[in-house]
Amino acid sequence: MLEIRGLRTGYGAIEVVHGIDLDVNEGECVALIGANGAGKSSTLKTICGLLPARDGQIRFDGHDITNRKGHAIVQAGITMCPEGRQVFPGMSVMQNLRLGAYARKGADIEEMLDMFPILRERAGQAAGTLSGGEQEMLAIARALMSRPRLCIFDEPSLGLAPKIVAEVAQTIARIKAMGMTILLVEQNSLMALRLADRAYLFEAGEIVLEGTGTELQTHPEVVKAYLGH
Amino acid sequence: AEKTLTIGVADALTGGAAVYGLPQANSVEMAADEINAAGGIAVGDDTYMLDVIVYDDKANPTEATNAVRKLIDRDGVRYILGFCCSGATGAVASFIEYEDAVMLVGNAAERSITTQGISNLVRTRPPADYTGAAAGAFVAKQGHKRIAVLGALETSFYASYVEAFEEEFKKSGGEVIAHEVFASKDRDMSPQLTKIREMQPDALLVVGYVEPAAFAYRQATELGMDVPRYGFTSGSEEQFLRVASSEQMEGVWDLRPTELTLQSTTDAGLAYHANYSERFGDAPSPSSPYAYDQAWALKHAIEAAGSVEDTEAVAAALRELEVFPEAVMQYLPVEGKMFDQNGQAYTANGAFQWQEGHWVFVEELPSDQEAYSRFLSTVN
Amino acid sequence: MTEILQQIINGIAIGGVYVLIALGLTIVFGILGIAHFAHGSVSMFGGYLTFFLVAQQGYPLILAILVALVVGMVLGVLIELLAYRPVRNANHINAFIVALGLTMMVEGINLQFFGAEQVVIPTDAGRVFSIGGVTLPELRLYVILAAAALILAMTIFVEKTKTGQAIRAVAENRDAAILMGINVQMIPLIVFAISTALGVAAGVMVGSLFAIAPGVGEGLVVKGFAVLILGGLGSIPGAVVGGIVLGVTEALAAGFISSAYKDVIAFVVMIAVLLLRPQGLMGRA
Amino acid sequence: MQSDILEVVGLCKSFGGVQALRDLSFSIREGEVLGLIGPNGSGKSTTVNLLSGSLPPTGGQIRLGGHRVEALSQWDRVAMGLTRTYQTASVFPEFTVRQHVMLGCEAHRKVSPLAQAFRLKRDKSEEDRVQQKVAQALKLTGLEAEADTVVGVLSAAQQRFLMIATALASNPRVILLDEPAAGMISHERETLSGMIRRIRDTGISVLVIEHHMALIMEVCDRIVVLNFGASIAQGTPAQIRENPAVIDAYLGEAA
Amino acid sequence: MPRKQIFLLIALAAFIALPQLISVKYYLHLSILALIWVIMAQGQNLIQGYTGYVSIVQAGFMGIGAYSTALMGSHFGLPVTLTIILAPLVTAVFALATGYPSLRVKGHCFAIVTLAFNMVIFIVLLNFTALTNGEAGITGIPKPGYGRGAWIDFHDRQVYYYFVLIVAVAMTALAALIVRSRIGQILLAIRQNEDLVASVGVASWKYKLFAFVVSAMFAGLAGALYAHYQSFINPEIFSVAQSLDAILAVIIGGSGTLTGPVIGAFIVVFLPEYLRFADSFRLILYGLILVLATIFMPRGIVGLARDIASRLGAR
Ligand SMILES: Nc1ncnc2c1ncn2[C@@H]1O[C@H](COP(=O)(O)OP(=O)(O)OP(=O)(O)O)[C@@H](O)[C@H]1O
Ligand SMILES: Nc1ncnc2c1ncn2[C@@H]1O[C@H](COP(=O)(O)OP(=O)(O)OP(=O)(O)O)[C@@H](O)[C@H]1O
Ligand SMILES: [Mg+2]
Ligand SMILES: [Mg+2]
Repeated sequence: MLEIRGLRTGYGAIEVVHGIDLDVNEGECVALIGANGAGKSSTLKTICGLLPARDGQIRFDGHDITNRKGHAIVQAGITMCPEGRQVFPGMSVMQNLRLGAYARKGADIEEMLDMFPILRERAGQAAGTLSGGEQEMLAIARALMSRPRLCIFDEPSLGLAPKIVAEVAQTIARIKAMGMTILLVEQNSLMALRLADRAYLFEAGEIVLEGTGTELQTHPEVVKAYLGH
Repeated sequence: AEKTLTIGVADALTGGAAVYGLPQANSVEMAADEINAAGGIAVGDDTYMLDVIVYDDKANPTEATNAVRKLIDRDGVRYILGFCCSGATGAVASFIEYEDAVMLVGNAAERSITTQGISNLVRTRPPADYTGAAAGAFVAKQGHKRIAVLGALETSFYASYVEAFEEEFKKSGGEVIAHEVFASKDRDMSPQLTKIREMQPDALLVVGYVEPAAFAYRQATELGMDVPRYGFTSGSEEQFLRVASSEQMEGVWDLRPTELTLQSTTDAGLAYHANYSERFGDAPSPSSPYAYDQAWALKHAIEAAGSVEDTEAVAAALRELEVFPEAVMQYLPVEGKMFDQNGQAYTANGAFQWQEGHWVFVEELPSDQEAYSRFLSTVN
Repeated sequence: MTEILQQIINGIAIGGVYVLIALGLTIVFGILGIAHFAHGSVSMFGGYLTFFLVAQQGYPLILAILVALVVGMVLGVLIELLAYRPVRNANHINAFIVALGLTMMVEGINLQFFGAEQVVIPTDAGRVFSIGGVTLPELRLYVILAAAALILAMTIFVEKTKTGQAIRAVAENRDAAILMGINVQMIPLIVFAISTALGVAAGVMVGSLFAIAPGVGEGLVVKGFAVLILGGLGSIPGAVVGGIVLGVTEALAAGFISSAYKDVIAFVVMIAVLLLRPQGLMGRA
Repeated sequence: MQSDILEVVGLCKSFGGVQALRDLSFSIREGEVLGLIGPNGSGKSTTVNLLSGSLPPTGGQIRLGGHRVEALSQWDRVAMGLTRTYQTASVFPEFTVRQHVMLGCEAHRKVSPLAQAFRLKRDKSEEDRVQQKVAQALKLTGLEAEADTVVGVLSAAQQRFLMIATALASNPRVILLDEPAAGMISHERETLSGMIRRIRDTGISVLVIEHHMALIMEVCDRIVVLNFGASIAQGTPAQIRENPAVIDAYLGEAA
Repeated sequence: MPRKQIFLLIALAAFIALPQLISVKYYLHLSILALIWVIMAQGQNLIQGYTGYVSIVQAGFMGIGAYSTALMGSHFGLPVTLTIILAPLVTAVFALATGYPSLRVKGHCFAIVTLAFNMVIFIVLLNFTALTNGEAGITGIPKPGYGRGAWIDFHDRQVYYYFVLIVAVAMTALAALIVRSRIGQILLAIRQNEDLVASVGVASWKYKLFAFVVSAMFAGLAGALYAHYQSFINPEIFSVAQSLDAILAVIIGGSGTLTGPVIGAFIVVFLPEYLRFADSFRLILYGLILVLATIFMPRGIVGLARDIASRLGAR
């Protein structure tokens, strides 16, 4: 469904992703793992049109979406749940959810509230005053509001309490079970690899390893650098 | 032989003061063309045709200094006209004494410009207190005792008008009960007027540029004040009618130099009005002839001095000049001369009243230019 | 008592104008973080244009205002596209310099087209209402009502419409807004169109109630920024409260303390508010 | 047994209606690593903000080495030996690493910058001391090789180490680390935990906030658990791990 | 850095030779104004370029310096050289009083609060006529020295040029001293991340206030030199528009550099003069040049020059 070939991207004079190839098939959950600053978020940003690609191609459903405008990519069916949650802090939970459906007609907020009951309780509250875990739920719900065909998560467990991390992992597993295609970036490599069908290992802007989730969980290099402790 | 004499104009062409500066610059250009058409300036065997360079000073002292420096140092100009605004004029006046040049000041009315004894400077517009004293006597004669002043009192020539007014007014037992201020950019005077309304004065005196003053008259009626209104604004009918209706203006007095109004003027004035309107598509501002008269005064002085190079002689000739027929303003000579020894000219002062849509010249204000001229020599 | 009441009424009319100017500034600031200094001059352009259409082309007032609104909106959009967009990623000071340059240009254009004379938009609202010694000219009443209607419309637009919500979203988090599928290239254009429309409305009010002349726009924009600070940067209710407070403070200062120093007093009030509440009257901490 | 270097007694903080901290008391002993954990929004960062002086408390006392400090400014507290890092990497991006760390020495310099600027006073021994301090801080944080690199191009983890190095340069007695490992991968976390222990070994007390339990359990001598702005448990890592209230509020069943 | 020193020496030599090279005195006049603006711009650069706080009150401080030197001379009969030295100190007192409230806010708020202070200063200069003589201004401000015809006659523009040149060089050197010291480092730190400054144990407000007051003193000194050069001052000269010019000088030249303000000052003085040919279009043209310059040279002339130099160096 998503094909990336030879993608390069960067900021200013610095290139941070040096030509990567990556595929996500329909209905699959693919994880990207790797060190801090390896270029995972930058790759995701480039897919979503937040960062221009310098070279290479991104194809979605066979159509070239490289360097299309961000809103056009959303309309094509890709949504991202960004790093650090990025809710609209001054707006209420409801307003945040409605904005999730901005790119399409109608909105099935009820469905989302059923899926995340905690959000129903907080419906009128300003999103900025939610706890970190609640904000993460809101960000996920908001992303799902656009009925994406590919949903991208960038470090959904970052900075969350262990208990909440477990909840988020369950939520993603649920979404996956619903048949959604998922691209997941996680520092919490163990969680990512458990959820993923396939995974890629990033190092310094390049993909150095590729395999199924279970394969990588036992790969000695991965165990040493990312699963240790 | 036919030669060219370049003269310079430094005046406000942009910014808030352009209302005064632009018409002055226009009228100098018009006068230059008229002088050229009438055969130029005759000096010995030569006739000089005038060429005018105009620079914008934005009424800003630094800009004015730069403009005049450029005129003198770079363009080689010796005669500089224009000058509508006191600040810019003061800046130039502070160094012009040491230059090989003659400066002719127009509408800038700050008194100190002609009290410093600058020999190469003359001014066509009389200082405001010269008119203010006459106005004070006139208002007192109307029988008012308590008068409230509203005006641009931070501008010293308006302040000096009020000061002279107050002095005369007190002589007959009157009292000024309020000195309220508006800034030149203010257009909402209702707070000040509301305050004045509570004091219940016998009359109101509005002193300031036309633009805000017109609003003061209008807002006074809107606040239901129906006391007699006097003023010192020198605005034309058009200028007032843009702001206030004729009914709102009815009965307002303007006590000022007899500047250009169609009722008060001479044939020269009527011709000026017609020519200017035709050339620039707009009626001339009442004060613009101060600059027009500068150009003609310069022509006569140069011819009298018999030299364009000798600026000292031209400056001296200006002070010896008699009032000439082309003058648009009605100058009152001092000892037979247009400019007194301070380089100051005087016009008659008049009481004008708004009657059914027009400024009507009612009477001349008693003005003693000879006495004022003596007084001016003692200042500073 | 009537005096105080009268002064408050005097202040509300001018306060309404301040509110409109400040609203235009505040949405631009909220979305783009730009101190749009040229806003005052653009407003005056709208006022001048209305005057020109009414007084010289004989348009009926309402039609003239509509035309001026449309032209103003186009101008606003052009300003965003040609001047502010190229400096979006640079330092904010650079955008401020661009705003200064624009101010000079628009002031210069106004002068070229409309001259240096002050201009008053003619209206036939000449009546004066008087209740118990407090007077209210018809025109001021209209201005207050029109300002109130525009404020209401603006609030409804931002709170209730999809586009309004998109604008808020971009203001709060631009990148997240892109991920919602909002066309963030369009939003600044819409914002500038709205901002300029509000500005033109303010320009028409100033032009009919008071006058348009060179330099008036700059004075207004400074007051507009003072309102923003007073009310809280980027806050719409803040702009409304701040504008009325500033207008009434000026009137009371001129009426009861000193007319010469009324602006000084207004600024001192602004600075005092800032010392006590650095986020402004309605701003979030 | 060591004495308490930092004592917190009845600390309260509210933001408008939100009661972020209620009557929190705990203390840090000399030369220990104290962990501060708790659910999101339980008030951990707020505690650090109050301790460091970034925010004023609504009530309670903070004692550093026996002196009340809650009314002192942040810089005065740094000068007294209480310093911190931030939850999100917060650095001066245009400086070189060395310049950055040197700025941390301002807190204990004797020659005023004004005197230095106008060459009124020079103190060679101070210059040497500063150089030494910077070298030591760089060594402790493993940034020696990067000394002349511009901060902005450092990796996220290195920027976090730099924050610690700069804090160390100020001669701290207590150093407060707010989620120092956020976003780090395991080998970076190992580097960090080694670093924290070495810092402790130089006699500096450390307060660590973390959500990464393995790290916390490994480096901490004691742990304080917050929930809804109050302490619900204090004890050794082993005690905390088994505490049912902590499991319920924070760790969850998985842990 | 010998290359840098060679460049400096050449620049200095050019400034010293300048009056001999200009035949039209008008340009000498503009050069004097430009040198006065160099002092203004160096001050502005300290607070704006290095500390990151855009102050819009510098012209107001210039006015305080100008009026204080003129009034101390006329009221207390103090010698001109003394009042020129005292003027920045008087300005510093005002800067302390305004800096304290202004520096409590950041970013745009700071800019607008300082702008309000400029307007306050302007209104007071205009309305406090008993002291300032209002709009009409103060005339006949004397020059330093021993009057016309003395062996060094400050009425001679060349003499005044060298006088101002010496002061401008000294003030630029002073600015260099400050920004290269630890104070400069802290100012730069404040610009980059102010919240962090307190956590490294530095009382940032002291340094902000220091930068603000010093920049005001630069402006006050510039005002004093201006007053004695022009012999005339009125409030108009010290209005917000001139404060904006100071900001422009810094941005166009290159903010946060020492050469930038020098170049910027000359541009701000000379460019409008060169645009006089455009007549009433001058304002539009000046505005257009500003907009284009900011868009295409966001880091000022010095930034552009450095880019070009580094690109050439890379080849
Ligand atoms: N806005 C930016 N401007 C400049 N450089 C950036 C920017 N954002 C990221 N970088 C740099 O790009 C590189 C890759 O960053 P990226 O965020 O893609 O990494 P990541 O793999 O997602 O790491 P993390 O685990 O920290 O999220 C890093 O070196 C980072 O410093
Ligand atoms: N400036 C503020 N204004 C209002 N409320 C605040 C502010 N700062 C913190 N809070 C609130 O105080 C509470 C405690 O926040 P704090 O940041 O200390 O949590 P935390 O324990 O550090 O959480 P996390 O683990 O997610 O970082 C939260 O409810 C938060 O919303
Ligand atoms: Mg990332
Ligand atoms: Mg926290």
